[in-house]
Amino acid sequence: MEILRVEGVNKSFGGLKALNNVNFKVNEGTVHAIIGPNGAGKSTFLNCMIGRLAPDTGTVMFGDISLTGMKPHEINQVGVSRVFQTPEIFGELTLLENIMIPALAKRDGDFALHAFARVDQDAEIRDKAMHMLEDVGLAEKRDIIASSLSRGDKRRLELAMCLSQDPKLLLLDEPTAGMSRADTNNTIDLLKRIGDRGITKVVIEHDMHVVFSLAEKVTVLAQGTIIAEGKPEDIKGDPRVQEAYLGGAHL
Amino acid sequence: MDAILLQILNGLDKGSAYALIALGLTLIFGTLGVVNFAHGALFMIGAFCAVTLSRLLSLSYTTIDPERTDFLGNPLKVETPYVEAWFGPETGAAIIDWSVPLGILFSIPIMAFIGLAMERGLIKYFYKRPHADQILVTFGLAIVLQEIIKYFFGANPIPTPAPDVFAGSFDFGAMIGMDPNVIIYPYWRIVYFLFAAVIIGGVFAFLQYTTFGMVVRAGMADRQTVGLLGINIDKRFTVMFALAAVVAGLAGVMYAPINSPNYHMGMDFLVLSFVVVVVGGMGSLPGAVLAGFVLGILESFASMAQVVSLLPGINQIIIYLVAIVILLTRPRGLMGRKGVMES
Amino acid sequence: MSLIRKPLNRRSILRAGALGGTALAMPTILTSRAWAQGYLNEPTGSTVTLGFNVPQSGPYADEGADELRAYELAVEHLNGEGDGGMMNTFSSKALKGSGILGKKVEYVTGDTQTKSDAARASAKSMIEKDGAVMITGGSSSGVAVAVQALCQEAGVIFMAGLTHSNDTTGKDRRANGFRHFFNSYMSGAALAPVLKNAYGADRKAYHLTADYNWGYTTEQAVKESTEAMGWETVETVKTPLAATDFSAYITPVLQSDADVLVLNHYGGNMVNSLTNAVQFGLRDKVVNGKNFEIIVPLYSRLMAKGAGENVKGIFGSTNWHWSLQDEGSKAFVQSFGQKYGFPPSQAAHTCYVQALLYADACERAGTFNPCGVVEALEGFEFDGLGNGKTLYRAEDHQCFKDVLVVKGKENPTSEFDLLEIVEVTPVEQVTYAPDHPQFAGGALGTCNSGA
Amino acid sequence: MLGLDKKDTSLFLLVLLLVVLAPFLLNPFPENSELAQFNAGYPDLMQRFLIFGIFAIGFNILFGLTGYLSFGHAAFLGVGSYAGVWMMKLLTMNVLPAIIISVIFAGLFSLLVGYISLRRSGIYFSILTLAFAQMSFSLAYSVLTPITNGETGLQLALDDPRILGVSQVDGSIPLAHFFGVNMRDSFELSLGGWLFTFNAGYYLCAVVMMIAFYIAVRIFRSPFGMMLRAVKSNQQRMNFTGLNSRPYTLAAFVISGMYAGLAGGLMVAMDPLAGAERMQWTASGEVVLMTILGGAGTLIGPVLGAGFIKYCENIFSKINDNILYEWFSALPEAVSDILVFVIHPFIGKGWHLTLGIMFMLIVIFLPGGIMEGFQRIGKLFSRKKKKEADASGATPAPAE
Repeated sequence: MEILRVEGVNKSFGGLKALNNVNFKVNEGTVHAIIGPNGAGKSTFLNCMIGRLAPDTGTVMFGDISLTGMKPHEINQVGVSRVFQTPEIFGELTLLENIMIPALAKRDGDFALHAFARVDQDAEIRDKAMHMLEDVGLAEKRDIIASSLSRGDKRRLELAMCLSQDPKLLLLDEPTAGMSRADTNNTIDLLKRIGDRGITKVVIEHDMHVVFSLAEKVTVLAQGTIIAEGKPEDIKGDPRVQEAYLGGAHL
Repeated sequence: MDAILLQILNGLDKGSAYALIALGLTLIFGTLGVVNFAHGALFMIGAFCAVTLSRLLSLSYTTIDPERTDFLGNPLKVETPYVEAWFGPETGAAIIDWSVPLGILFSIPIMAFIGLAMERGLIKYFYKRPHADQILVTFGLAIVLQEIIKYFFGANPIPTPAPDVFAGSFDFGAMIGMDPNVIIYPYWRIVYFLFAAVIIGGVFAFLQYTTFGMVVRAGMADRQTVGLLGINIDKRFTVMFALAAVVAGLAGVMYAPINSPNYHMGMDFLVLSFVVVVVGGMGSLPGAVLAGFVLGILESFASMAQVVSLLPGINQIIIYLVAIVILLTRPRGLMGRKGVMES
Repeated sequence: MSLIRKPLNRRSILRAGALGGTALAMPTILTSRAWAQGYLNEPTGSTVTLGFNVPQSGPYADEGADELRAYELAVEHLNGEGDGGMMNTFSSKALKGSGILGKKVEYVTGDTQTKSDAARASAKSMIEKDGAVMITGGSSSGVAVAVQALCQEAGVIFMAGLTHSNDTTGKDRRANGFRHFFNSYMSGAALAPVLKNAYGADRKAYHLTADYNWGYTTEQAVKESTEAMGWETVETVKTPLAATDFSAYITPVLQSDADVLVLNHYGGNMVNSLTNAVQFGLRDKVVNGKNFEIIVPLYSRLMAKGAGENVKGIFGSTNWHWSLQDEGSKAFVQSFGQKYGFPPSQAAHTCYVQALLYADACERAGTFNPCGVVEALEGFEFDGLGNGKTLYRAEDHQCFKDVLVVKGKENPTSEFDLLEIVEVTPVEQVTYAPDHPQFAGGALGTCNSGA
Repeated sequence: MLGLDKKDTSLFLLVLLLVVLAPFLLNPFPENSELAQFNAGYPDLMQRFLIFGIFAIGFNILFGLTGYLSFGHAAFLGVGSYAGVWMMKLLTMNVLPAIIISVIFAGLFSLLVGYISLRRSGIYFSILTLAFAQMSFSLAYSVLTPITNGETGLQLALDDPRILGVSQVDGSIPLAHFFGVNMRDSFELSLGGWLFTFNAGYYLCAVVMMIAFYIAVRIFRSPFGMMLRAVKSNQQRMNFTGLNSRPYTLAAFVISGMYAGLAGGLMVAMDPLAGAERMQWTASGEVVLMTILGGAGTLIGPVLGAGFIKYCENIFSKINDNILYEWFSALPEAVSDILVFVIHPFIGKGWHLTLGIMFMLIVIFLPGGIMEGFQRIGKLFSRKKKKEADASGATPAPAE
């Protein structure tokens, strides 16, 4: 079953064509990777999907909901969460609060004037956040300020924030960029574990190690166009892909 | 029609004062990233440079004229300025008469020194602090500066006339080929406008054509990269702060004959010039100048009796109203860049 | 220890405690004594406290400083120090230089900031904290009206300082408030005949008016009195208080066919608008075959100084000027000049006189009780305080006296010698009925002693 | 207690204690001592401390939590004041309806201003709010004089209708009261040389301020408060987390506007006059200063900042040279002359200078405001204690 269907998306910046008639489908419960050389339009593509950029033409359908024209928070409310390339967290807040906020957003909607409730007495949200922190191994740091975390921890925190919303679709923009090998492996494990919860994932990634250990399907983007799509092992051998990657040093 | 032309002239004049102050504010903001609430005070100090110089030139020795009496019935003390004694009465009087233009030379070293002292002594510690802190500390400094001026010069405005040759007005209309006696404009205001144009042009040329200016502009765009090139950008920024102080000071010196300086004239201009800077777009020098003139002209139009009778009170609020409309339609002011001062 | 419920009163209670000679550690026992007090802040010790509430910051700070000098001088004289100043020429001889009612005069000072709120806060602290029994001072009508209302409410006397708006003794008059200074109506009434003599009866006037209460009443007063003698009002334009550059308002004057410009401005507004008007060559202009003229209804020497050369030959009115040659004025100028080295301003004069008048009223009433003071001041006629024979009218607590029409001096001999007196308009010409339309809508109410 | 956790409860009780005992605490000097000049325990100033405290608490909900720096909050205080005085002119001298209507009007006005201004952020937001406030001030001072009484300020008159009350009592305007308790009524307690005043109006302010403070604490600890802090921290993440930041900021803006209105209403309840100057940009700037000086984002800091500024304004401005000479009367004349000469620029008319210098010192040395000062002192003590404990309790670790 398709959960995400992108049809005929075009996007230009001035004279530069960033996306050229992109068609793209993601099946529910799968891990779908998008790869491509630098400047291929991966991030633009992602931004068009989550409402950060408006595509010039084309539609983005999430199930039977059209995401085009929706505001970021509305897109999130229908079940799409996103992990950014540089972690976007609430730096001045504690780890626990960082997780509670998305959990509350999931439960109470995009705005709720709960000015008289007590955050620390909301057992349901608190427990959920605690579990989440335990899941990503940050439980002990729950009361420290998020900006003081290491880069790897910040990524894990951001991932935990997204997961606490039990999204139907999770978009990850280079979730292991700049990580050490050990951290990368941890993250892969983590992502595999959440696979068990049946969350569909779209991963943009440079690191082929990550791609091939996670993805069930890979789409290759070059110069704004999809040049190949298929199972990881098929993609590995595709000459067009190797050409796009300058002789395929990565592969 | 004549009325409209006159109001455009008025607006250009008022606009040049706004533009000069806003230019300095933007220089400081653009280069140093500091919101300087003491900038109005620098303008005010400039005006008081003119006052001080005219006082210095008028320093007098006292003789007693037994023939005449003062208000208490005591013999009258007659004061004669030293310059008149030294250079003869006529030359001496002429020197005193020219104290405002001379004040330009007098103010440059003073303002440059104040600017340097401010940047090295205070502002430099606030580069990394939040804008709110910068506003607060420079606001405190503005209060301190204006109270010091008030302590020495009192609260009342002090008349500081332009040289006699520039006193009064002339028939501007006849000069540009219109009917005589229609557009009469004071000499000094034309001088002020031309002066402002020269200063603004000078600052732009300086930034555009000198190596120093190029480095500073590059620094405005990307401070870190320029720093990596091994150029000591901080030093240059200090100079820019001094330059901004001098620009504000000169604007003040030349403004003294238009409105008699008083200690709170800086605060009177401060809020308006901030509005000007923001309407122009934070960090944009051409924006600041453009907004200065646009708001000056609109303010003048809104003061016309016909307009006021149509919309009572419009002259009181026009600048703010325009600011609101511009900011709502153009999110970053007339020429602002994205991401400046938005968080 | 006991608690007593009563209106606010501070120093008096303390004094009661001190008189009792109670040991520091022992709580004072207050008995029904305090109930016997007739009025708020009754001085029970050997001193009486007056509150001098003047602008010390903001645009009128210099005027406030001059007012304060005058008050200090008045306190000296009341306490029998110095040369006695106007006390020697004052027609009432009740004051003996032994304080007021035998009590030494002390004072507290405060800053009005020329803001109604701040002025009231400052006055309140004088009443509540310092036990002031009278508040005086101020340099703008807004503040005067606001503080006057406060004093009425609290139950102390208010002796207004410099306030020129009709409202102070018009629609906002109060039983506890008194004004010695003249007002907009009087300016108009005094100026009109002089202007007619000087400029003729066929003139077209253009008004620029500061856009607030005082500006409105002054515009109305000058307009009505000049129209009554035949002038035509071409246009009246309101200018914002915050305006510093008046060019946008001056240039339309050039375009109109007006031949007189009336600047209903005060303070910095006046300095700037007059300077701008002269810069734009208005005074060199000839319209309808007549020389263009400028008029400043309310002149102040301190402010005229700010306008420098530009005031020369310009008509206006003023409450008092140091060059007056009557005995009272001479005595005041002498003692003020001796002490401070320069002549007093009209603000200083009116404040000094108000302090003396208050002290005198207390002496004559035999009490500091505001209601007694009100009674003593109402309908009080006096002389020798610089303005000739003067009446404190009972109906509105406004002083009626001669008004000076002045002109900027062409050849000043000193920095103080800026204005020359053109005419002393006799009091009859500036007197009006208490219910004159320009003053209608107010009521004194009854005096409040705060008891 | 009251749904607060332990720490907040003790803070709340501490504030309550301070407020109740303020008449004692603010009058530490005997009445006729030289230092009595520094006593602040008279009703008007104590009321002002609380009223501006409320104003600053409200402002802090917006600025401290969301980081949106409004430069026009004085306008809401002004609008509240005008509404309050009109209520007292038209309806009754009971202050309750006046206060309620003040809050409502200020809330509506802030809804309008906030709805428009919050379309922008950062300095553009600040300038929008400033523009609205300056327009309100200019118009109230001039063309709106029929409604606001312009320069003088809106005040009561003998011929006001007062439908539920009386226009006048024996030729006087009736006093403001709270169900019969006059706001001006005071108890006085004289203890030896000390005099303490307990004013009815002050205690009404105290009750209102404690309620306002309580609500603020609840907001700080609520999910709503957490969301506001999230706005300040990272609005982008907030939006991608499914939260609509606009209604959050608008709600915070309106709440803080209502606090300002409440302060305005209390102001006229204590002293029935509403001056246009209280809407000027300097007044808006004042509350910004109060909040930052005290410590933005802290619960009690803004109240301390408000107290600090109002104390400077009301106490330093009243010291004159005469008083200085009295203080130094015991010293030789030459010494006292020099001392007076040195101190003179900072007192009386120079109080602005003192305030300006204090601002600078606090901002330079205590970026977190007065609260940071307290924390540092607190840390100093705890460190000392720890050191002592270390010195006395710890046995030297044996070297290996």
